[in-house]
Amino acid sequence: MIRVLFFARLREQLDVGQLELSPSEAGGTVAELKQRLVDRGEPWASALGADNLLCALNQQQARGDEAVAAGDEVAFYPPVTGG
Amino acid sequence: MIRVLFFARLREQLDVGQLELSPSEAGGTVAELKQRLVDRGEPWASALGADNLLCALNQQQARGDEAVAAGDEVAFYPPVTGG
Amino acid sequence: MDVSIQQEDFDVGRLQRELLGEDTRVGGTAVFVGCVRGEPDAAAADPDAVLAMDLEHYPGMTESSIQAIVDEARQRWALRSVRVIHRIGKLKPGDQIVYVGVACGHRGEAFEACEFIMDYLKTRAPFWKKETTPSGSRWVDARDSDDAAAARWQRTTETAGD
Amino acid sequence: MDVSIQQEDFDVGRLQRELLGEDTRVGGTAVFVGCVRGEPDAAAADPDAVLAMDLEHYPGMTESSIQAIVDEARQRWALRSVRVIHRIGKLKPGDQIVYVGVACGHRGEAFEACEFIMDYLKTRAPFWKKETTPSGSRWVDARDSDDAAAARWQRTTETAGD
Repeated sequence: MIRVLFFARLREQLDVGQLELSPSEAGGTVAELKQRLVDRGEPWASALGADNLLCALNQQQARGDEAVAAGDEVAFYPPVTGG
Repeated sequence: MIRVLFFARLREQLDVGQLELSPSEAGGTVAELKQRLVDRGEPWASALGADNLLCALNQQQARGDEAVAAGDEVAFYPPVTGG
Repeated sequence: MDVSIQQEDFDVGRLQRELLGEDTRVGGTAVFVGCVRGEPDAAAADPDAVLAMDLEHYPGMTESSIQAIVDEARQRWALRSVRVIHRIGKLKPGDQIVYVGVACGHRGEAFEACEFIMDYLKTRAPFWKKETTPSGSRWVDARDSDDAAAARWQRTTETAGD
Repeated sequence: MDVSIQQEDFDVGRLQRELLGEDTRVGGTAVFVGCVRGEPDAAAADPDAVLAMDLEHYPGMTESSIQAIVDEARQRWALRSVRVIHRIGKLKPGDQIVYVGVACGHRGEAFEACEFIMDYLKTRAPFWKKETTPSGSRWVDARDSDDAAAARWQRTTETAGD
């Protein structure tokens, strides 16, 4: 399975902090995984449609074209505001 | 009287930390006061001849052309090395 | 251990002693401490006053992303010692949030490395602040000025060419 | 009181609490601590090793010159609090010499003001260091790099035009 995490405002908009997808549900890349979620309709489409959203693959910031496989961890989150 | 102070390497070279001059002994300006001391010969001439020497009048850094009067404090010292 | 993520407050005096250690090659330390700004007593007057703050983070990635920033700083400057602490959870105005301390042979590199780590931490480490105000709670928006601060270091690399 | 000249060591933890005070408009503090570099155990091996340091100063002018630097920093940046401590007398490798701490609303101005005060203190405040080594004692020479560091702030004023 692939673990998908959501943080901060995005987590609240989706009302979900994490979910698990099979590789076939996830599609082949980080960007495809995101599109599959958008295709679920609201609130996914709006929340994941924010153009400043960031993503990470296995806790490294990702661009989107990275391949996703079983055992991977994918995260989506708004711009960071620590420090 | 005018109080004249010497610090650090300069104080050691002259073997004197401070002296008092009458206004007539001091000359009219900081630069003239320095020249009067240089005119005493060694070790004054060599020690006060160092071209990176700094001076202060009444605890404010001075250029040399400032007038000196009774009650003033004049100081000569090498470049500073604190911090 | 360079990086800690914790709920507890930190003691700047103890951290200073750890930063110096017994290393007599240290010529100086530069330390930044970030604090929660707000007006704890202004609640009634100002509906936007920050009464409290909650810091969410991405466990695991937080530590590794800050460690990567520290490693990059170690490559750019001769750091003799470095420590980063970031708090999470519920904080109130006046509380310390973040500590970045570096010890170097000379002051210029200490200042640069400390500011570099803070600038990159602000834009790369996965933390999110949520403020509580009299009119409700709200997520803090990222600031363009933080992106600009981090971008400075990129330009430095390009123009210096080393 | 912004400036202290003293023989005693200082406690960075206590100074941090004083710097923050109860001021919840402080977003961050930048603190520089300078230390005596040297090799206390290398005496036999290295005739140039620094075993001890003696700091001479110009009483009265030291305080007023540092206060003038602090006043200039207060004009350039919105400092909410500032503290400078410089030690004098006999010190040994590893000892703290100087503390410069500033508290500001935002981190950029805290870093700048702290570095500005250190750079100016290095070139304007009347202190002189004398090192003791196995081969004797010697006055430390002023460094051109310190003049260059202080000159940066002059250029900033000229080009910014404010």
